[in-house]
Amino acid sequence: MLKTEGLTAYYDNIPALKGISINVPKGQVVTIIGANGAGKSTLLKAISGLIKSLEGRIIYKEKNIAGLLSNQIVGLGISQVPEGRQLFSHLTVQDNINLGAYLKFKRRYRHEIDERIKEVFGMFPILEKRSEQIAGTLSGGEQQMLAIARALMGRPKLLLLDEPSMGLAPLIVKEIFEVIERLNQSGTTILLVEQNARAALKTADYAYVLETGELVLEGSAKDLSGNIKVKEAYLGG
Amino acid sequence: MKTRKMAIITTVCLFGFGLLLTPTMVFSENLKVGAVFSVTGRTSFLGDPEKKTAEMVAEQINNAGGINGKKLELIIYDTEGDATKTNLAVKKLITKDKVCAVIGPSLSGTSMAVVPLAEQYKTPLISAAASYKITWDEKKNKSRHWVFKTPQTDTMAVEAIYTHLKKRGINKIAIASITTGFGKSGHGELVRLASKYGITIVEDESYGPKDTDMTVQLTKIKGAAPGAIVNWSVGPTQVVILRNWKDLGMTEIPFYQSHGFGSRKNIKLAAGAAEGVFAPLGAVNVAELLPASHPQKAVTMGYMKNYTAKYNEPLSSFGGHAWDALHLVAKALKAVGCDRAGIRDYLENKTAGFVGQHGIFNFSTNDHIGLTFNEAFLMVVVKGDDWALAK
Amino acid sequence: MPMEKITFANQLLQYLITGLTVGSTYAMVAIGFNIIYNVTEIINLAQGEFVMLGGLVMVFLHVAAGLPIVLAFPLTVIIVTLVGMLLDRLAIRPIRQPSVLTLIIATIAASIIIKGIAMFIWGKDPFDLPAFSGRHPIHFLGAVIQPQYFWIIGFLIVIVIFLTLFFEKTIIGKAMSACADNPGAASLVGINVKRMILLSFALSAAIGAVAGITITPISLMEYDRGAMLAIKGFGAVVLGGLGSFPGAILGGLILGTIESFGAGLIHSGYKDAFALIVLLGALFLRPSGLLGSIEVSKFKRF
Amino acid sequence: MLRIRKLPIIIFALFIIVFPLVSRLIPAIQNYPDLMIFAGIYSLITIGLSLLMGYAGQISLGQAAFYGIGAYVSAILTATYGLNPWFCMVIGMIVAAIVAVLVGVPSLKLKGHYLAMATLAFGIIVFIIFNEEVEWTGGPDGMSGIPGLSLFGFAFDSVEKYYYLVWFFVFSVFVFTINVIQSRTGRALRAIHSSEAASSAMGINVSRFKVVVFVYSAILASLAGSLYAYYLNFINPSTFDLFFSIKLLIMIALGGMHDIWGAIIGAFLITFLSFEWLHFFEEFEVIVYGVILLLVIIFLPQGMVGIPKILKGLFNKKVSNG
Amino acid sequence: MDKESRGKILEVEKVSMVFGGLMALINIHFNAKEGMVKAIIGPNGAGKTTLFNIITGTFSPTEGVVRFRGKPIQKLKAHEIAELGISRTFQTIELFGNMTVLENVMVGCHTRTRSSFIASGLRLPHDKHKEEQIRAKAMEILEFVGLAEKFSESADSLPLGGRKMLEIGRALATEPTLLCLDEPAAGLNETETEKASSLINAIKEKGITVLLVEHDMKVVMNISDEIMALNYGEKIAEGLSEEIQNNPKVIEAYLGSSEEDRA
Repeated sequence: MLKTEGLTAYYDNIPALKGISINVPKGQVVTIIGANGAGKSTLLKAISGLIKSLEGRIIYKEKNIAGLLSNQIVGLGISQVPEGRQLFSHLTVQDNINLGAYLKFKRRYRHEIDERIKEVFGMFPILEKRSEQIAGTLSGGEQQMLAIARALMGRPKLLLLDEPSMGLAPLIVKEIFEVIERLNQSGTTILLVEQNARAALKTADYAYVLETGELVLEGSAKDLSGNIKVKEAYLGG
Repeated sequence: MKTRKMAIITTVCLFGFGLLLTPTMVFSENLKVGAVFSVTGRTSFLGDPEKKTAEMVAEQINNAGGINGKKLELIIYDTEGDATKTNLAVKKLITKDKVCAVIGPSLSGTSMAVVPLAEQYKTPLISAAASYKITWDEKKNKSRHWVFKTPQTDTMAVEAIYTHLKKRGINKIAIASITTGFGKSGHGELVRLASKYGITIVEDESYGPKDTDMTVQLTKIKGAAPGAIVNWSVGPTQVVILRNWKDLGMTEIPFYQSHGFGSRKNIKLAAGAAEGVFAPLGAVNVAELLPASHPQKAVTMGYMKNYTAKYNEPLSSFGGHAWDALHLVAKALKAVGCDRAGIRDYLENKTAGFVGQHGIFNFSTNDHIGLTFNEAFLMVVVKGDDWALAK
Repeated sequence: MPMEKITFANQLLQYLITGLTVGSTYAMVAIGFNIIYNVTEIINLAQGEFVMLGGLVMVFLHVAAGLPIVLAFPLTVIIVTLVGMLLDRLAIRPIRQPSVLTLIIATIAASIIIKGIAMFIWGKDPFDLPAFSGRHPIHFLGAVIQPQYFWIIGFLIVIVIFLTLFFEKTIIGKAMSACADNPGAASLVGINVKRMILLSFALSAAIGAVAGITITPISLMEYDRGAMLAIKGFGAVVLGGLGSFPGAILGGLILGTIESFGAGLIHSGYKDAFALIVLLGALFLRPSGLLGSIEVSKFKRF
Repeated sequence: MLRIRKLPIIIFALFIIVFPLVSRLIPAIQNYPDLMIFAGIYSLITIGLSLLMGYAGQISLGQAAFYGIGAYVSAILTATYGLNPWFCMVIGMIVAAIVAVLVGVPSLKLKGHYLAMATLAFGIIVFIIFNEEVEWTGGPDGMSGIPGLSLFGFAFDSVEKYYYLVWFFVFSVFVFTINVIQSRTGRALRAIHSSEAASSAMGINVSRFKVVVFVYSAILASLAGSLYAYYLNFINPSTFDLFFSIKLLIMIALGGMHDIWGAIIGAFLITFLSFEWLHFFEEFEVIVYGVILLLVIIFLPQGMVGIPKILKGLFNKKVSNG
Repeated sequence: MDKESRGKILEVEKVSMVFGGLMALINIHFNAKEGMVKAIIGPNGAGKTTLFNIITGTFSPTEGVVRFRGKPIQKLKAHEIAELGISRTFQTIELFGNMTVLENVMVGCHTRTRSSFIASGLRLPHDKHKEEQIRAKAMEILEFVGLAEKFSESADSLPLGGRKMLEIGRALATEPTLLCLDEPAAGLNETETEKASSLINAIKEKGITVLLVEHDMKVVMNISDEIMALNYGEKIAEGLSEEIQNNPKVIEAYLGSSEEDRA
């Protein structure tokens, strides 16, 4: 579904990614693990169009999308749940959710949107309770759910998740991963960046290991969980 | 990326260019006269006609063969009405451009900022601003040696108005004035001279230069029921207050404007509200109304025709100040050449009876204003969208 | 003297009416500030120039070129709107590292340029525009009102209702607010942030033009009026609370009324100072303006 | 790390000393020392403002008021009461400091645009007072008869003498300010700019530091105002209006606000642009001024002090590409 | 100091906090003994950070008393509390990004030094000498948290792990006796997490009391002596680590039922 070929990305003329080639097959959960500052988030940002100085190609449905603007990329069915949630914190929960379907609103698919809102509230009942609250006042877990809900409003074919479990309580982390699994089962392809390598490898089908902007290892999630090097570096022995 | 780089280089070059952009000194035999007017900025209504007039006068003099065969070179700097900028400009005119004399600045404030320079560098200065303090040193109680001025003072305008009020038997007035230098200085004179003319001020109001509505001030005035309103301002406010005056149904109370009302543009802008309004104006504003026998008839008519022909806009009274100043300097230059002390002495002693736009000047050792209110002002009234001499 | 005597009560009523009418012009400018602020969190100090342009372009089209008012009005709004869009394209969008200060300076620079060009085109004299429905004042309990003021207040009400509905009820309005909140996230849900900013500049320029057109018949208009209007509008918007449309109106009306009563009852030379002292007092007591939400202001950058 | 680099400061000092001597030899720039006096006076204000805005991150649109307070206190006390000018200068600084405390304590609790509006309002109120209290200040026509400065019988009565006096003050204030920036105080200020929450968690009394810097900037502006009054022997309110406050802001932005050098460069550039160089453009002067401002903001967001960095960047890129 | 307070460095008594009608903390009562590591756990939004903000003076509690070494501090401002010896880190790292690593720690030394505006402006020799001392002390602390080599880099350029360490270092520079760490391991991978744990242990060994908010139960179990669990602003359990881990209320609200799922 999504492929990158020799992707290099720059921050202030310094390369943060060096020739990354990954493949995300349709219907799978692919995860990228690695240390802090390895370039995991940069990779997601490059795919979703938030980073402009790029070299290499990003192939989505046989088309190169490198260089497109982020708002155009959303239109193609790629939604990102950014690191740190990035909600519209002074708008209400309902507004945040509505804006997730911004492009659909523009095309006047009112019916489809209502349906989608129902679905999303079904997935996260707590959000329906808080729908009139200002998003910035939600707790961390609720904010993360709202961020996912907002991304889902665009009915993405490919969902990019950046550190969804960061700073969340164990119980919530569990819930979030359950949601990811459920989404995947309902046909959404997922590219997951996670610090919590153990949980990520458990959920994912395939995994890449990133170190200082370069791919050092890849393989099925199962293989990698058993890999000694990975164990040492990311799973704490 | 490339255009950005280019633009950065251009920006840097612009500054470099600025550094190099220092006027080259050309040694010339021209007679240099410096001028400082507030051509732009909030008081451009003064400096703009002054600059245009000065340029026109210089051109006329040079077309007529110059002064004793030499060209009159006019160096004009814009002060933007700013004291600092005026100070710098006058110092530059005196020390670097080495002019024979300076005319301007346009405002009392900026004039006061350069008076010490004229004295310090011993250069004659003919100011185009109103305040009597410009030429009169209050501490030493005598005229400043090097400083003259051509406009009528506020004192004269106030005297003209008060005399007219007395004639009509009005002795209770209300004042409205703008909070700028023009208004404040007029206001000061109105208050100072009131008792001398037996006039009581029953209400004293003011407003800002960018105010859009003076209904409140007029309502207060209405409550005090004065015999007349005297308004001291320039710019759009003097028109807006007239409209408010009419809207409030106060036309029963006679309205006197200051000499700043001297342009027909104002009558037009008032859209009918100016009917019946009095103002003390210089001969220059009402040239065509003057009887043929009037001594200023010829010069004012000439100036009006030339100015309107050249710039295609109605005359304002302020340009006349520059006309008077530059002609006075030219006269002195013709007699004594580029000799600063000589010019000063000539102005003080030999220009008596000079017929200018704003009156007939008679400078003397202790009078560097050279005008009295009787000849400086005519009381006019708006009638049928034009000026008429008031009785 | 045949003229009827004015009572103190009449005077007070006149102060109130004048204060409200002058305040409504401040409110018009304040609303323009809010639109751009709501999308970019920038205070566009060139807002006053839109008002000035609205007045002068209208004078040019209606008085000089002789177009009828129904034609000249929309045409003026369109021209000023285009200027607003140019302002965004040429002065705001090219800035790579926006901070409050750089943006304030950029808008100041733009206002200097617009003012300079206006001076070049129209000269330095004030211009008049005929009032929309004559100049016969309306008398009301001993006080008078210019008919033109009903136009100003009418437009104000229409604009506020339109804007409140637009920002509260439409998805485009919400999307515009989202841009101010978090531009990165906005583009991640498919909002074209740059276009939204352009739209906000267009909208606020259009409203500035309407303000200019409606106030010129009362106060005349000249090239350097913009700065003063901008300052008063800025005061109104801050007093009311940045970003709040009802706040902008409340702020404008309060400032206008204080000025008017201050001038009428205390001292007219200090009327601007009274208004500003009240403004300061209000800010010290409520640091986010009268109707600004403290809760929301915590999540704002500027 | 902000370490003092001595070389630029020495070059700066030498430049100050040599400049009038050189300009005397070149007719085209012989009036430049006069302009430099004003550049110096403005530098005093911008140095304080740069510390306040660039380092402590607090915007002030009312700095002209303190400039005016210094000028008017000096003018009134000398011209009306005949006191010693140096003494009046100190009184002016004390008055400015007191006003700064009174205004700063409540205002500096405000943020962003609200702080901008509060300081703007303060500036306008002070301007209105200068304008309206005609008996004290002479109103819009201003005050004249302000004496010049002299020290032990040595009068600073020529352009060159006053030039050295002003730049002596600028240089001292500059060095003093650089020292402050590199001290505990300077670190605390930059910390406040970066995160107020973290600063107070580190034990920094955030509101006190903001007020201290505000007072310092007010004192410098007041000093500049006194120097202005004694040089021109005349002052009027329009010198101290809102537009001057904005001009100061422009100086800081143009020079670069995160560097004290930027304050001086900005003051220098604006003085020369608005008083000398742009004269060439006559009626277009305003437009050219606006365009230059816009170009600098767009292409040199760090101000003029950012130029070496950009040049270095261009150079490095060329090297790595080639 | 009365008898009861002895050995208790921090006492929180009946503290409640209301935000716009919302009860963020309800009648919280707990204390921390000198030299121990006390962890506070609970789901997001349970009020942990609010509690930290009250202890460190960002907010004043709506009700209740906070005592530090027997002295009530709930009315004091943040910088005054820092001076008394309570320091903290932030959940959303709040470094001084425009400064170098070393300068960040030097700012931390602020409370323990004095210098007047004028003295530093005149660069008096005394002041100069003090600066050198601060520098040396800051380098020492950087050594301790393992960032000495990066002292001249800008704080923003460090990776997340480094920034977290630097925040702890900066807090240590204020010479606290009570250190409040808000999620020191969030966003770190397991190796980095282990480093953080051992750093906290080293801090404890220096005799500094640590108050710890953390979701990573492995960290919590490894280093804390006591645990308090919050849920919806209320204390649901308090005690030794093992007790809490098996407390059914805590499991239900926070940990989830299955041991093996814990990540």
